[in-house]
Amino acid sequence: MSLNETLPLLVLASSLLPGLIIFSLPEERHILRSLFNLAGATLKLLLIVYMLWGVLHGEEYVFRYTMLPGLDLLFVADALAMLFVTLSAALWFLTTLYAIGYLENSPHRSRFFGFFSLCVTATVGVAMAGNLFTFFIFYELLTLSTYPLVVHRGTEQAMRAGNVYLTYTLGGGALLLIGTVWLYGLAGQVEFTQGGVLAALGPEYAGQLQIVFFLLIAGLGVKAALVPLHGWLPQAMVAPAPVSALLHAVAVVKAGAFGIMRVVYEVYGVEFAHALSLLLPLAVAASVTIIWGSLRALFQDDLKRRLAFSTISQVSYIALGVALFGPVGTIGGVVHLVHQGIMKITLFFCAGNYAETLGIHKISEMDGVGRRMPWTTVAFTVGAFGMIGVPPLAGFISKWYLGLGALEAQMPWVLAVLLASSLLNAAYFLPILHRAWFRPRTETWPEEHIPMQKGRETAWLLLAPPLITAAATVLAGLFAASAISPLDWAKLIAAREYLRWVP
Amino acid sequence: MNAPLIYALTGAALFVFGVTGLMLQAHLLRKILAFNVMGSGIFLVLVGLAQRTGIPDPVPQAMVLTGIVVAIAATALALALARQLLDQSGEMRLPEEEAGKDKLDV
Amino acid sequence: MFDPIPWLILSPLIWATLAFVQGPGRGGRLAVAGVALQLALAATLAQQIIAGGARVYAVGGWGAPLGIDLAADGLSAVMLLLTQAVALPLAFYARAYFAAHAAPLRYFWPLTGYLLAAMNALFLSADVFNIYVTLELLGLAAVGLVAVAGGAGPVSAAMRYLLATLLGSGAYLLGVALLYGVYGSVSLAALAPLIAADAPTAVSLAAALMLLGLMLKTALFPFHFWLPPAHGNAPAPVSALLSALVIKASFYLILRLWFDLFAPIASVTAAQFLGALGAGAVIWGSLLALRQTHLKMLVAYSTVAQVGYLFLIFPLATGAAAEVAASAWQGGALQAVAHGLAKAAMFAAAGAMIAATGRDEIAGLAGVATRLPLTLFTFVLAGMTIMGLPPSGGFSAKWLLLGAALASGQWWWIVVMLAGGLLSAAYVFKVLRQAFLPAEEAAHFKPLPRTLEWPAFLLALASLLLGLWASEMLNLLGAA
Amino acid sequence: MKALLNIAVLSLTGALGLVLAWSILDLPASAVRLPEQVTAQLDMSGVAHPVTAVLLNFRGYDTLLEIAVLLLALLGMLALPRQASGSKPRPVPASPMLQTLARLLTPLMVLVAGYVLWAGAHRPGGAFQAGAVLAGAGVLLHLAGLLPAWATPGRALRAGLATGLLVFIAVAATLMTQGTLLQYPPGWAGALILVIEASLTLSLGLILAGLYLVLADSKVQA
Repeated sequence: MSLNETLPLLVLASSLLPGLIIFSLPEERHILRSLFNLAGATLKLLLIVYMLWGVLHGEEYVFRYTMLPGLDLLFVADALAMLFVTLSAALWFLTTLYAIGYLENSPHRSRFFGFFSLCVTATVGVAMAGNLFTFFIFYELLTLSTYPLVVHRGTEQAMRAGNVYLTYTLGGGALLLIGTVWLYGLAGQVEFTQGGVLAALGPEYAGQLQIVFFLLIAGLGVKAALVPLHGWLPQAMVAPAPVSALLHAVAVVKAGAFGIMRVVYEVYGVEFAHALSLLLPLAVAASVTIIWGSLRALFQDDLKRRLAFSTISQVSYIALGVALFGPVGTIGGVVHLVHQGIMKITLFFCAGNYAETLGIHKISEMDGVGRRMPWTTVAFTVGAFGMIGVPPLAGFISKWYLGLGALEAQMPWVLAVLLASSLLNAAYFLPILHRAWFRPRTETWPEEHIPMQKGRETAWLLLAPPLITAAATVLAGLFAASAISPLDWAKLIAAREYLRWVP
Repeated sequence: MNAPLIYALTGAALFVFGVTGLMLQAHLLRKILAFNVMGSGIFLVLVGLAQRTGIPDPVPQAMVLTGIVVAIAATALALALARQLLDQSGEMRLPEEEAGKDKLDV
Repeated sequence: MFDPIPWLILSPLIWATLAFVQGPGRGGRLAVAGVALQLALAATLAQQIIAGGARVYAVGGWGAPLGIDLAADGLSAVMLLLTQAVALPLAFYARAYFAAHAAPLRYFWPLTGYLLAAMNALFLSADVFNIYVTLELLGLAAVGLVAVAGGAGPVSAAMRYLLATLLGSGAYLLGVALLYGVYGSVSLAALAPLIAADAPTAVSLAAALMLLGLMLKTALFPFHFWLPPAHGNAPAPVSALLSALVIKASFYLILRLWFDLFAPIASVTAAQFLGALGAGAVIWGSLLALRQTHLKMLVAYSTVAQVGYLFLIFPLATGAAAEVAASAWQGGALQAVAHGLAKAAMFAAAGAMIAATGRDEIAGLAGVATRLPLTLFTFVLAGMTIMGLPPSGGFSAKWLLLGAALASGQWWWIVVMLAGGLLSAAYVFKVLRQAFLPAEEAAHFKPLPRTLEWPAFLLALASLLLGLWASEMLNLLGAA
Repeated sequence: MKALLNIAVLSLTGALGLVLAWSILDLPASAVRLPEQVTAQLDMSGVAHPVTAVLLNFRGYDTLLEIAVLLLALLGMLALPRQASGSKPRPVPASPMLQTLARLLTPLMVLVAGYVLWAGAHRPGGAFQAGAVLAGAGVLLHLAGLLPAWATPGRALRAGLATGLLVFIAVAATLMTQGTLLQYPPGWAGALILVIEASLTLSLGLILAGLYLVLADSKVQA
C-alpha cells in the first residue's frame, strides 16, 4: 500500500486510536488522556496540512477496499472533502482544548473523550467518503457516536433529548439507506464524481431518480435540520457546551449539509438536478427553514436554545446555496459551510463560558456581562455580527455570494428571504449584545464558579478557543480575496462542478 | 385396497389424533401419551406405505426400530420433566403464559 | 488427504461421553480442547471445499440409497465454522460463568457435547431420515440444557420446548415416511432428481409437513411461543448456544429442502406466505422485545424478530432472476451467521451484566456503563448487527436483502426491514439508555473475572468484522 | 376463546387427516427399490437377518446416533437438579413371593437376553431386544425391593452406561484406517457387529433400566 493510499486511513486513525485508548484509561489519568487527545488532534492537523498541499498540486489520495462484490469502501480526498476535513480537524483541535477546560473535575471523562474522538473519526469518514455507500456507513456511525455525548449528563431531560435525537437520526438513516440501495441498483457503485454520474442513465429513469432524490434529501435533511425535520436540534441543547459546538459547527449538522452538497453536485450533478427540476423544491425548503428558524429564535430566552434555532436557520444557507443553479450560488453555499462553522462555534464557546463561569443560561440574566467578561463578550459580538452579515465579517461574504447567486439563478425572491433573515438575525442577536454591553448589573451572578483572578475573566482553556475562532471570522472576511481563504477554495470547487462554466 | 394400505390409513388417523391431543390436552401425561400415539401413527405409515406392493421392506422396519428408541428416550425425558413440575408446582400441567410476556395490551 | 468430515461428528460425541463418565461438573477442559480441535477441523474442511468443491462421504462405504451419505458444500462449511466459532468462546465463558455461579453445573458439558455433535451431524447429513435422528439428538440436548438450572420457570419452559420440538420432529418424520412411500428412498441425492413439478399430492404434503415441523423448531412467528421462556430462563451460556446456533440448524434444513429438494414444486405463493410469516416475526418480535422488563427476555424476543429476516429469503429468491436470487440467498446466509455471532455475544454480555448486578431486570442496569464498560461495549457492538447498522455483518446482510427486494420490485419487504431496523434500535437503546444512568446508591457490583467479559467481546467483534470480511464468507458459500 | 381454539385445531387437523388419507390412496409405484438392494448385499453385511443388516451395517450410523439419543435422555434426567432427600432411597418393602420370583427369574432373563442377542444375526432379535429384557430384569428387581432406585450413578455405573456407545465409536473410528467411517472389512463384519451388539446390550440394559430407576427416585409429594 502506497503512502497516498494510507494517508486517508491515517487521518481516520489519528482520532480513532486515541479514542479507543482513552476508553481504556482509568478516570483519574487526566493528564495522559489530554496528552493522547491533543497528540491525535495535532497529528491529524499535520496530516491534513500535508494533504492540502498535495491536493493543490494534483496529488490523489484514494483508498479502496471491497466489502462485498460490487460494494467498495472508498476514501477520496478531493477538494470538497479537504474543505470539510480541514474545518472539522481544526475545530476539533480547538474544541478538545475547550472541553478539557470545560469538563475539569466532572465525572465520566474517559467515556466523554472516547466518544468525542469517535465522533470526529466518523465526521472525517463522512468527509472523505468516495461513494454513497461509504458516506452512509460513516453517517450512521456519527449517529451512534454522538448519542452518548447527547445523554452524557444522564439527567431525565438529557435522556429524553437522546431519545428524540435517535428517533430522528435513525429514521433519517433508514430513508438514506433506501435511497442509496435504490441508486446502487440503478446505477451500480455511485462514486462521487465532479459533474455527477446519473445524467448518463437516460430519461426513462427520471421518475425514479426524483423519488430517490427526495429520499436522500429527507435522510440528509434530518441531520441538516431542514424544517420540518429539525425537532431534535433544540432538544439536544441539554448536552454540555463542547458537545453543542460539535453538533452545530463541526460534525452532525454539517454532515447533513455536506451530504446534500455531495448528492446534488457529485451524484446527480447540479445541471442534471436542475434539468430534473429538483433544485426549486430544495430552495423552497431551505428558505422556509431559514425564516422559520429565525422566527423561533426570536422567542427563546434560553441562550443555547436561541443559538440552536439560529443554527437551523443558518445551516440552510448552505442548502440554499446548493439549490441556486449557477456557480456563484454554489460558491456562497460552499463557503458558508466553513463560515457558519467558525461563527457558530464561537457563539457556543461563549455561551459555554457564560454558563461555566457565572452560571448564566438565560438571556435575561446577561445584563452587564460585558464588563465582567469583556473578552468573551467581544468574541460573542464578532460571531453575532458575522451571523447578521455585517461587512467585512465572514457571514457577509456568504450572504453576498448567495444574493448574487440568486440573481444568476433567476430566483429574485431569494433576495427577499436573505433580507428578511438578516433582519431577523439582527432582531434576535442585537438585544443580547445590548444587554451584555449597555445594561448595568443590578444583582449577583446566578452561580459564580470561576472567580476573577488577576484580570483574567475565566480559565485560559475556555477563553482561547472563542478568541481564535472569532479572529478567524474576521480574517476569513477581510482576506476573502487572498489565495488561501475559504472563499478561494470554494471557487476552486465551484469551477469543477459546473462542466459548462468557464470562470 | 390391501392390508398394508389399511395400516397406513390407520397410521394417518393415529397421527391426526395424536397431534390433536398434543395440542388440546392440558394434562401433561395425556400430552405425553398423545405424543406416543402420534409416533405410532407415523411408524405405521412408514412401514405400511413401504410394503404396499406386498414385498416386505427391511429398511423402514429398521428405521421404525430407531424411531421407537428415540420415542422412548423422549418419553422418558418428558416424564422426568413432568415429575419435576409436579414436585415443584403440585400440578401436572403447564402454567398459563404469564401475563404481559406475550401480550401487548397488558 | 486427511478427511475432517467424520471427525467433526465423532469428536464431540467422544468428549461428551468421556465427560459424562468423568462425572457431574467435570469435563470443562475436555470440552475446550475438543471444540478447539473441531474449529481446526471445520477450517480445514472449508479450505478443502474452496479448493476442491463440494464433497460426498459414504458412511460404511455403501453409498446412497442403500447406505447413508454425508455431504459438505459451501453452506454446510459456513454453518460448521459458525458453530465451532461460537462454541469455542462460549466454552471459556461457560467455565467462568459456572465458576462464578452456584448454579448446578452437573451435566452441562456432556449435554453441550451432544448438542454440538447433533449440529455437526445435521449440517453434514444428506439423508432425510438420518437428519431426523440428528434433529432428535439436538432437541433433547437443548431441552436438557434449558432444564439444568432447575426451578419451576426453567422446567416448565423446558417442558414446553420439548413438546414443541417433538411435535415438530413428528411432522417432519411423517413427511419422511410419505417421501419414502412415494419414492422408496430417503437419500437427498436419490430423491432430488425424482421430484418434478408434477409430483403427486403426497410429495407436496410431505414438503408442507417437513417445513412446518422445521418452522416450529425454528420458532418462526406464530410458532415462537416456546422460544422466549426457554431462551430467557436458561443459564446465559445455554441461552447463547440455543439462540445463536440451535434455531439456525432447523433453518438450515428449511433452506436445503426448499432450494435443493423441493425446488421444482416450490411456488411463489408459498414463498410469499413464508415471507409474510417472517415479516410478522420481525414486527411482532420487536414490539414484544420493546415491552420486556427483563434483560434476557428482551434478548430472547429479539431472536424471534431476527429469525423473521431469515425467511425473507424465500419470497426474494423464489421465481426471481438468478442475480436477485443469489443476492437474497447470500444476504440470508450472512444474516444467519451475523446473528449467530451477535446473539451469542449479546446473551453472554447480558449474563455478565446479570452476574455483576445480581438482577435480571433492565431497571437494575443503571451504572453498568461505568462499572462494566467492556461488557456494555460488547452489547453495543452486538447491537449494531442486530440493528443492521454499518459496518456490521448484519448491515451487509440487510444491504443484500434490500438490494434484492428493490431489484425484484417487492417494496413491501423493504418497509418491513426498515421498520424492523428501527424497532430493534428502540429495544437495544432501551438497554443502553438504562446502562448510561448513574448507579443507584445501594447498587452493589460484583467484580467479574476477565474470562466472563472477553469471550463475549470477541464474539461481538467477530460479528462486526464479518461486515468487512463478508466477501470471504460469500466466496466459501458459493463454492460448489 | 378456548372453544374457538379447539374448533380451529380440530378443523385443521381434520383437514390434514383427509388430505393425508387421500394422498396415501393416490400413490404411484416407487422408483427406488431398496429391498432388492438389501437382499443383494445381505451376504456382504455379515449378518443373515435383513433388518439387523440395515440397523448395524447399511444404516449403522443412524444406530450410532440413536444410542447417543438414548444416553442423552438419561443424561437429561440426571442433569435435572433434584431435592436432596437426605437419606438413601429406601427400597419399597415387597411381598416375599415377589422377591422369590424375582430372584428366580433374573438369571433366566439374563440368559434370554443372551439368546436374543445371538439370534439377532439371523432372525428377529438383537441388542435392543436383549437390552430391553435386561432392563426388565432390573425393573423387576426394583419392584421386588431388591434393587434401590438411582440417585446419582457412580463412576463404574457411568462407565457401564457409556460402554456401548464408546465401543461403537471405537470400532467405527478404527475402521476409518481401512476405508470410511463404519466400513467393515470383508469377512470381519459378523464378528465386529457381534462385539458392538454385545456391548450395546449391556449399556442398553443399564440405560433403559436407568430411565425407570431415576424416575423412581424422585420424591413424590402427597
